[in-house]
Parts: sequence; structure tokens; C-alpha cells
Amino acid sequence: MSSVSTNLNFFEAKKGIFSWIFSVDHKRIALLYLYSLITFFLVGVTLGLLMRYELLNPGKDLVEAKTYNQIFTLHGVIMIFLFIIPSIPAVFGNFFLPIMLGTDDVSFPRLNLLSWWVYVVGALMALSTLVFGDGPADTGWTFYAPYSVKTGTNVTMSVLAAFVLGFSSILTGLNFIVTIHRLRAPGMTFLKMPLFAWSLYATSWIQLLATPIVGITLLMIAAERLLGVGLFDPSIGGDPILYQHLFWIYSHPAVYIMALPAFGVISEMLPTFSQRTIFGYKAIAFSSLAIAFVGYFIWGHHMFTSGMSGTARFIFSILTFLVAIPTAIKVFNWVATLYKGSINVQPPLLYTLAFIFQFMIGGFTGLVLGALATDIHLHDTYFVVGHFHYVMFGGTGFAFFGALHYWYPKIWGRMYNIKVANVAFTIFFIGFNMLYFPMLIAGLMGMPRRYYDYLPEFHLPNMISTYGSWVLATGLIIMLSNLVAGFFGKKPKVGRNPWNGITLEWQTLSPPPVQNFDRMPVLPQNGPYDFDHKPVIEE
Amino acid sequence: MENTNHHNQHDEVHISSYRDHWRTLLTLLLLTLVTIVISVFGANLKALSVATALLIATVKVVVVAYYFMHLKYDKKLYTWLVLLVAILFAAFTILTATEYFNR
Amino acid sequence: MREQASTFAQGVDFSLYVIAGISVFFLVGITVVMLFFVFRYNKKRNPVATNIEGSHKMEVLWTAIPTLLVMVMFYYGWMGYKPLRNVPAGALEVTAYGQMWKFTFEYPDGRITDSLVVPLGKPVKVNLVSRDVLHSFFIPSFRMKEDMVPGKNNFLWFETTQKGRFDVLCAEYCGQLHSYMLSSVTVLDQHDYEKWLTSSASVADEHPGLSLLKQNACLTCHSQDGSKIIGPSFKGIFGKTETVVTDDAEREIVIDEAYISRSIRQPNADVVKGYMKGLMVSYETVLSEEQIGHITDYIKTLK
Amino acid sequence: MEHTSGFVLPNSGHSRDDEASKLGMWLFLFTELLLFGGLFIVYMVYRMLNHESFLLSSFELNVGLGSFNTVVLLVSSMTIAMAITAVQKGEQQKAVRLLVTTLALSFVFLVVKYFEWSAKIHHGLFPGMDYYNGLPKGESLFFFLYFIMTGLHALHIIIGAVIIAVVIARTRKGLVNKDKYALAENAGLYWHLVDLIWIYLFPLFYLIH
Ligand code: HEA
Ligand code: HEA
Ligand code: HEC
Ligand code: CUA
Ligand SMILES: [Cu+2]
Repeated sequence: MSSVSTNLNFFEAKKGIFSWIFSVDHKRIALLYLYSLITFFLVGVTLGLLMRYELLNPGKDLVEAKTYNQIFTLHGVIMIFLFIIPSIPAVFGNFFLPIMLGTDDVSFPRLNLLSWWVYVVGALMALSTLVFGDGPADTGWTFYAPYSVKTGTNVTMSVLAAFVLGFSSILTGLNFIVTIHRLRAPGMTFLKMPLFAWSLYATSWIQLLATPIVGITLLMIAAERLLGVGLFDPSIGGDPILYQHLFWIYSHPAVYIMALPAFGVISEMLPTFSQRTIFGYKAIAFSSLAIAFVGYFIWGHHMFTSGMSGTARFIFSILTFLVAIPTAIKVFNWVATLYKGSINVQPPLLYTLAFIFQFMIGGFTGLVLGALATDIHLHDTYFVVGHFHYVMFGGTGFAFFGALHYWYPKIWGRMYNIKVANVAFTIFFIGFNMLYFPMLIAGLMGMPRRYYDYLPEFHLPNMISTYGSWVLATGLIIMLSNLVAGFFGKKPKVGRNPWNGITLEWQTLSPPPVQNFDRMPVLPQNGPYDFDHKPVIEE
Repeated sequence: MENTNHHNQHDEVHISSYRDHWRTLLTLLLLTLVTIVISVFGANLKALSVATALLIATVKVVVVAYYFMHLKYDKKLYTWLVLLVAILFAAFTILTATEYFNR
Repeated sequence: MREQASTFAQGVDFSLYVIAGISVFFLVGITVVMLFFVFRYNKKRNPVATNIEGSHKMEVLWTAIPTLLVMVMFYYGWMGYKPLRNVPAGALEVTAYGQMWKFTFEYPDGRITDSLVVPLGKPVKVNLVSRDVLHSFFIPSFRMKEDMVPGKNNFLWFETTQKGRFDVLCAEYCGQLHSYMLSSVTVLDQHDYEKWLTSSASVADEHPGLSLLKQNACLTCHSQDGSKIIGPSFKGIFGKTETVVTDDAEREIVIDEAYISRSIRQPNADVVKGYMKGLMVSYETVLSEEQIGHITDYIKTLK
Repeated sequence: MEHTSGFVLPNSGHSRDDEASKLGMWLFLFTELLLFGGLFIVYMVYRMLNHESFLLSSFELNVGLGSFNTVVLLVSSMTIAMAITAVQKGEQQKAVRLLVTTLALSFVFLVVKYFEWSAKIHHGLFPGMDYYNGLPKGESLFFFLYFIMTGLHALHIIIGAVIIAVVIARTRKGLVNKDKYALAENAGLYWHLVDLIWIYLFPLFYLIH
């Protein structure tokens, strides 16, 4: 065993920009992802604020109708393809999966770097529409034909960007599956793997097996625009509905690409802050696979009003309800994990609790949309907008920020100001619900989405919502500046295991050395969360 | 840096003989001939011709995957994964087809 | 929620209440239990945790109960939805056309209107036709919506339960003025409805060309006062010299009868410079030669 | 990798792991299959919606050339499989010969495809061309799908040929050998995939009358 001092951490090992952007170290790649993601997130969020400002009052407040349409499209594209789909896997998955498995990197480190580069290229393509052509697409992130074929805005570049980004996502998924199959520490069977690894495993399969379908579909849109032949054009026998099928065959499973890693993070934080084993390990592990599998067969619920056959509506609706069950299992097991724990209330736990609460609202509104009668009324209204912000932002987004607070000391070896973090959380939480709950109401009243302007009767919920967005913004600014301040601050360095966690990443140094461990990691005896036999870790 | 822990794959590797490959090719060519004959001379089979053609194609695919792609001799994991993908794709098509059949 | 103005609305609202009821129960219940645990087992009160691996009994329980409940939700959702597809015999049939960015309605007697007028308590079937891109015909007070898909004939039907005027909105994104694609349904009692039916539809003192422009939604894209909306304004274009793009090459043309006729039939053959190709759809099958003549005559008057 | 400390992790992402690269290759093949899968779904639906015109159009394709190409691909699949056998047995020379044969067959395939395509294009059957746009409903869909699907397939053939060329070079140099042949194996897998897709494309476009 070598002593601590000879282990350079991964920040210090090499210097210079090239040692970062051409690094094959999974930890550096993770941080590259983190910085680029946050950048795009801030762009997307600013677009969100602009939209909310426009919707403060009926009539024109800020921009023209066409600009508004471009803004929500770009907002959707950025948030979905650039932020939420890569978010947890690419940042925390990349950083912690190998460490949690007890190895020094993913199976294909160079492929890993490539996937970041592909991501950057895709992102630049998406943003280039701001400057080139007739501006960003104005089709909505769904690119529904035939409008996406007719409009003069720069749809071609946008769909190609989404195609390229899909590749990045596929490569990450492929890498993770192989890593999990090949690089687990000896003694770590599949059933002794941390739940975060399980959730990434399920996610990766979706990334791998669903993304190619949307890839080819988007290419068809591009081909249709470039070659001028109407593959989805009814006048030559094509069918615009087929586009929707192909799009949602990917994009429904994609919502579980967004949700599953968040579930994984939550399943890590709960045992740590309760200081006890997770309740129902196997149930949580297998329900991830169940969600991934059933999730493939329910895409039709996005098309209940498109004139699908009654049989298809029946099948898709009933399957949609089935997917709620594995999710329910998870929620119950999480809550049971708090039972008889020794709970340490820290910022990451606050995000966890908020996650459970908000994800439930998001999930239940999902059930309302999954039922045929109610979806007929609520489809394409603000109720849907409320639903998906609750699951994506209130769920995955909160899990992402929770994870950032949780692993922050491990990644940077320092701690942020916990009091400020708690205050930021509170503002963030209140702002979030103020922003999105009124959308559910507006939707029930019948306000359609993607509306630049609305009838006066929808004024009140929209006003509250816009004020909420300012509260939320305040919270976010405090939160991020607190994190940045912690990094530059004078706070003493933290040790290996500030939260008293049990998974392998807490056995190594903070920040971890280049090869991840400075001494052989030791697995707990009975499964990853066996707090009764927690290995003793010396500093 | 050699790894002591993972298996040295040459202990268990199966090498197909040239004869095996010839046999596989012959099977495939035969199946191809059957499809062509059925389609060119059996045009009155109508809907059946689609089914048979696809069925034979599937048999061919299985042969290629099993022998040429070595599934037969690899870990069972690969076979399971291929089956998973096949089932998934079949489910996509079947679900989509039910939609269009019931229009 | 809005008023329930159709027979369908009750079924929808009922299934909403069922699902929302179950949901709120679980949401509140789970949240309260969660917060209680955080309070009760806080490390100050409970310094040593107890490791509980799980419980098969609980797993079965919380798999079975949600399964049962979601099936209940599904059932009400399905029951609430079923009537939407079963049109009673003898329903009044109206065709609704959607195009960027206007709804028009055609009655069996050939009458064309901007908004729907229907009799109270009578089943009405609306055939949904799109002339260009996707639209969706949405009547919140009826809890009812169905997409208008080009090349495909969708429909919906309803039976009203209340007199009054109700909003019709376009709920499927269809481009720039999507949020202004509004109309209304007016529900009259049988007596008033018949009066409306027999009232002469044509507005005598209007130029027939102008009526055609209104009916076919031309004016959502073309102004009469020189302002640019989506397409070029009609003001003073007749006889003007204009630059158009034909097969990627620019050329100059003088706007005459033939050109206007061609612009209406094949709008994408010559695209006016500075405007988008593909936005305007062909009216070849919609407008007759005579009607195009009326339109041209009217455009000539816009000096 | 240079390690500052003195121990080796039980598993290492930086050591050679042939099984991992094979698994990775298979996963990649799955994505390829689903990429084409999307197109197959489009084909299926449009065939259902435009039954007659799909039948009519398929008569326009040359069954003889299609069958010939099918045979070419099947044989090439065998030669590359044999090449792997040869490498495993340590018969480097034979392996190179077999690989070169495979490469040659891929060219044959492309040349035949070229003639087929140019015949179609000659008749004006090309996406975006006037004749093509004037075709009755459904038929233009058929031909557009034909071009997209066989085009994408041909693109895969080209990529495959490049990969095979690389394998040839490395086998010559002895970088692919009896103890280290994962690259050849993976190239083989890829090439078989290209074959698999053609096995479906062929009846769907040429045969179903
Ligand atoms: C992270 C992303 C995410 C997640 C996880 C989900 C989860 C779910 N979604 Fe959502 N959804 C989206 C993202 C997501 N969705 C997006 C982006 C759209 C809009 C796309 C667009 O059009 O732009 C959308 C749209 C959407 C629609 C289409 C609406 C429309 O346009 O008409 C539907 C319809 O069925 C739906 C349903 C569901 C359901 C049933 C779940 C389920 O998985 C939820 C399951 C969870 C729970 C049920 C709560 C937890 C359970 C318990 C607390 C236990 C108790 C439970 C019971 C008693 C049952 N979603
Ligand atoms: C993860 C995904 C995600 C996230 C996080 C968000 C975040 C937000 N979104 Fe969302 N949204 C989508 C995904 C997401 N969105 C998608 C997919 C659509 C559908 C698009 C479509 O229809 O095609 C959509 C659509 C959508 C609409 C509907 C548009 C319409 O239909 O007309 C609206 C309307 O208000 C909206 C608002 C917002 C707001 C206000 C935020 C808030 O997050 C913004 C809150 C603001 C902040 C958190 C503060 C930001 C802080 C700063 C800018 C300063 C930072 C400075 C420093 C740190 C120094 N979004
Ligand atoms: C969705 C928007 C839209 C609708 C609806 C629409 N147009 Fe147009 N129109 C355009 C656009 C955009 C152009 C310019 C591009 C072009 O020439 O194709 C145009 C061009 C024209 C021109 C040529 C004008 C010139 O200056 O050369 C005429 C004439 C015309 N339209 C008539 C009509 C008539 C008549 C109708 C209704 C029956 C109609 N349009 C409906 C968008 C529309
Ligand atoms: Cu029409 Cu939106
Ligand atoms: Cu969905």
C-alpha cells in the first residue's frame, strides 16, 4: 500500500486545456460533460424565462409569434437532447460507475471521449441554427410532419443535430453495458451491484435500442426536406401519423432514459442519509428493468387524439397504466428505507424528499393523461406541460442537483456552505411549484400548449406561473453561486467520507486519484448497502 | 499490464472448420433458390408468398447468425441478447401493424 | 374546470375525479408518512439505525394494490372515452376544415361558415379535414378534441346539454399563428337553430371575391391594407412587377390574371422573393375557375 | 497506463479484453439493426396502405441482378468466416487471400448495384426527379424506400469494405494473428450484419409479387 501523498488526484495529474479535452480519464470526461451541460442548461433556462415573460399577460409582451415558436422549440431541444438525456448518466454515471464497480475506467475510454466530442458537435449544430439559415426550427421539439417539412426555418440542421446527439447517447450506453458486464470487482455479482449501476444498466439498454429508430426517422425528415420527396406526404400515399409512431417509439422510452438514472441517484442517497440498508434491494433493481421493458410498448399514449384505431388506444392505454406499477414499487421502497433509519438531514436529502414529492405529482398527472377519456380533453394542453416539467425538472432535475450536492465533496474535495444550500433549496422548491402547479390548472381549464397568446380567462394561472419562474431563478442563482463559492472558498478539505456513505467511491480519496483508488477497495459483506458490516475506512 | 483475473479466451475458443463453412453456404444458397422459385413461379400464392418469403429469410438469418456469426459456440448471453432485440423489434412492428389493421 | 356543456363531459370529469381522488390520497399519504419518518427517525431521536432488508409481504401488498387501482383508473378512462367513437344514427353531419390558421365549416346544404352553430340536445357529427398541416379541433367545454390530419378523415361527435357560445381552439401546433386559430360553437335551441338555417347565408352587398377570400382563410396570410402577414399583401399587386423565384432562379414577372390563377393553383411554382416556399397550399381542388375569377376581380379593386 | 501507486486494480478498463470488444460489437450491431428496423416499419406500413402499387412497382426491379447479388453476399460471408478460421489456425497467408476475396466480392456487389441504380436513374426513377414525382400514389413511395434502404445498405457495404481493407493490412503485418484476432472477428460480425440486412431487403423489394 502506498501512502496518500504519492497519489496525485486527477485534477493535478496533468495540466493544460488539452489534457482535459483529449483526456480519456472517465472522471475528466464526466466534468467536461458537467460544464458543457450546465452551460446549455443555462441557455435553455433563459429561453424558459423569456417564454414565461412573454406569457405574463395576454397579447404581445416581448417577442413576435414566430420568435416565440422558435424559442420554445429550441428550449425543448436543448432541455431534452442537450441537458436531461445526457445529464445524470454522462456526468455522474461517467464519474462514479467505474469507481462504484471497483475499476479504474470504463471498458472503452477512447470511445468515451469520442462520445463527448460527438455531443459537442451535436450541440454546436443545434445552436448554429441561431445564426445560420432562417433561424432555429419553429416546429416544437417533436418535429411533427408535415409542418416540419413545410416550414422555412432551419429544421434540417436541427434534426441532424438531434441525430448526432443520439449517437453520443448510444455510445455512452454501449460503453456502460460492456463496463457493467466486464469490469465489476471480484465478488461483486450483479446482485451486489449498487443500485445506481443497476439503473444505469437499464437506462443504457434503452439508449442503445431506442435511439437508432429516432435517428433514422429524423434522417427521413432531413431527406424529405433536402430531396423534396414526401415520405410522410399524404398526397403520394404517405402518412403523417407514421412519423408520430416512429418518433414516439423512441421518445417515450427516452423519458425513462431521463427518469431511471434519477431513480438510481435517489436509491444511493437514501441509504446514506438514513444510515441503513435500502429496503427491497431486489425489487428496486428489477423494477428498473421492468420499467425499461414495458416502457417500450406504450408510445401510443402520445397519440390518443390523432385518430388511432380504438383497439390501439385500448392497448396503449392499458399498457401505460402497467408502467406505473414498477414505479410505485420504487416509491414505496424508498419511503420504507427511511423507516427506523438514523436520518441526517442534509441538502442532498432535501433534494431527495422534494424529488419523491414532485415526481409523484408528475407521475399521477401522467396517469391522468394515460386514461383515455381525460387525455382526450387534456392532450396538448398546459396540463401536459405541467406533467412533464414535474417529472423532468421536478424529478430528474432535482435528482441531478441533489447528486451534485451529494458527490460535490468527492469530486472537488471541498464542501459548500450547507446553510446557504438549504436556503437555496427552499427557494428553489417553492419557486418550482409556483411555476408549474398553475400550469396544471391552466391545462384543466383548456389552455392549449405552444400558444404564443391566450384568451383572457387563462390570465391568472399564467401570471402566477411567471412570478414563480422568477422565484425559481433566484433559487437557482443562489444554489449555483454557493457551489461555485465552495470551490474557491477557504473551507478545509473534506476527508474520504463526509456523509458516511458505504459504496466504494467513499473509500477512496477526495478527489480520487487518477487510477481511482489509492488502496484496494473492500466490498461490504452482504450486498452494497450492508451498513452492519461497513468496512472500516481509515483516512 | 496483463490482467490475471479475466479468462484467457483461447482456452475455450471453438474454431469452425472450413467444411462447416461450406455446408453453411450451401444451406443458404439452397434457401435462396427456394425463395426465388416460389416467388417467380408461385405468384398465385398471393399473401402466402410474403409470409413464406419472410419465413425463409428468417431461417437464413438464423443460419447466418448461428454459424457464421458464431452464436452457437459463444456464451449463451449473446443468444439471449439477440433474442431480446428480435422480440423488441417484433413487438414494435406488431403494435404498429395492429394500429393500421384496425383503421 | 369549465362548465360541462356536452353529454361526453360528465364521463370525462368523472374519470378525472376517480383518478385524481386516488392520486391525492396517495400523494398526501405518502408525503405525510415520509415527513413523519424524517422527523421520528431523525438522528437526534434515533441515533442507531436498524437494518431492515425488506419484506416480501410488503412488496406483494404494494404491487397488488396499485395494480388494482390502475386497472380501476383504466376502466373509467375507457368507459368515459367509449361514447366518443359511437356516433348515433341520424346525427347532423358537418365538415370542419382546418388550414393555416382558420377553421371553416361546411353544412350539408353547402353553407360555409367561420363558426359552428348547432341545435341543443341533438347529436352532431363533425368530420375533420385538414388542408395543409396537422391541426386539432378542441372544444374545452365539451371535453373533446381530435386531430385534423391531412390525408386522413377523422371525426368526432357530441350532444350538447347547454345553450351558449363555447370556444373552439386549435390544439395541435400548426405554425406561426397557431394560437390565433380560434373559432366558436354556438348552441341554439331547435327553434332558433331552424331560424338560423333558413336565414339567407349570402351577404348580398359583399364582393363575391371577398367572401371567397374570407371562406378560404386567404386573409389570415394576405392583408388587404399593404401590411405583410405571412404572404404578400393583396393591396395594389395587380399589374405590379415582382421578382419571383422559379426553380431556384430569380426572374421578373408582371402580375396578371394568369399569374394570379397560377399562384392559387400552384403556389410553389413561382415563389415571391422574400417569402417562404411551401407555406401556401394549392387550392387547385378547392376553387373553381369561376371562383378564381371572382378573386382576381376583387384583387384588382384593391388599389 | 502509469500508476503512481504500487497495486493493480482487480479489473482494469485499460487492459486488453477481447470479450469486451466482442460484446461492444454486438451491441453496436443491435443499433444498426434497429436503424434499419425503423425503415422496415415504414416499409411495412406503406405496403399495407398502398398494396397494389407496391406490387406493381416491384416488377420493375430486376430479379436476376438481385439474386446474383444475394449469392455474392452469401459467398463473401463465407469467405470472411473462413478467413477467421484461417487466422485462428495460424494460416496467415490463407487468411489474407480469403479476406481479399471478400473485398473483391464487395466490389462486385457495388458494381452490380451501380448498374441497377443507373438503369433506374436513367428511367428517371430518382428521388426528386420529375418522372418520379409524377408517378401515381404509392409507387413513388416504393422507389423512395428502395433508394433509401438499398442506399443505406450500400453505404454499409462501403464501410465494411474499408474495414476489411484495414484488417487485410494488419493481417499482412501480423498485427492480427493467432493470439490476437478480435479485430478480424469484429469485422466479420459487421460484414455478416450487412449480409443479414440484405437477406431481408432482397425478398421485400425484388421478390414479393
Ligand atoms: C422524465 C420524464 C417522464 C416520465 C418519468 C414520465 C412518466 C409518465 N408519463 Fe409522461 N411525458 C413526458 C415525460 C415523462 N413522463 C414528456 C416529456 C411528455 C410530453 C412530450 C411532448 O408531447 O412534448 C409526456 C407526456 C405524457 C403523455 C401524453 C400526454 C399527451 O400529450 O396527451 C402521457 C399519457 O399517457 C404520459 C404518461 C406518463 C405516465 C403514465 C408516466 C408514468 O411512468 C408515471 C408513473 C409514476 C407514478 C404513478 C407515481 C409514483 C407512484 C406512486 C406514488 C405509487 C402509487 C401509485 C398508484 C396508486 C398507481 N406522459
Ligand atoms: C429538463 C427539461 C426542462 C426544463 C428544466 C425546463 C425548464 C423550464 N421550462 Fe420548459 N419545456 C421542456 C423541458 C424543460 N423545461 C420541454 C421538452 C418543452 C416542450 C417544448 C415543445 O413544446 O416543443 C418545454 C416547454 C415549456 C413551456 C411551454 C411552451 C409552450 O407550449 O408554449 C414553458 C412555458 O412556460 C416552459 C417553461 C420553462 C421554464 C420557465 C423553465 C425553468 O427551468 C426556467 C426557470 C429559470 C431558472 C431556473 C433560472 C435561470 C437562471 C438564470 C438564467 C441566471 C443564471 C445565472 C447565473 C447562475 C450566474 N417550458
Ligand atoms: C398559410 C398561409 C397562406 C394562405 C392561407 C394563403 N396564402 Fe397565398 N401566399 C402565401 C405565401 C407565403 C405566398 C408567397 C410565396 C409564394 O408565392 O408561394 C403567397 C402568394 C400568393 C399569391 C401571389 C402573390 C404575389 O404577390 O405574387 C397569390 C395571388 C395568393 N397567394 C393568393 C392566395 C389566395 C387566393 C388564397 C386563398 C384561397 C391564399 N393565397 C391563401 C401564403 C398563404
Ligand atoms: Cu391549427 Cu394549431
Ligand atoms: Cu410517454
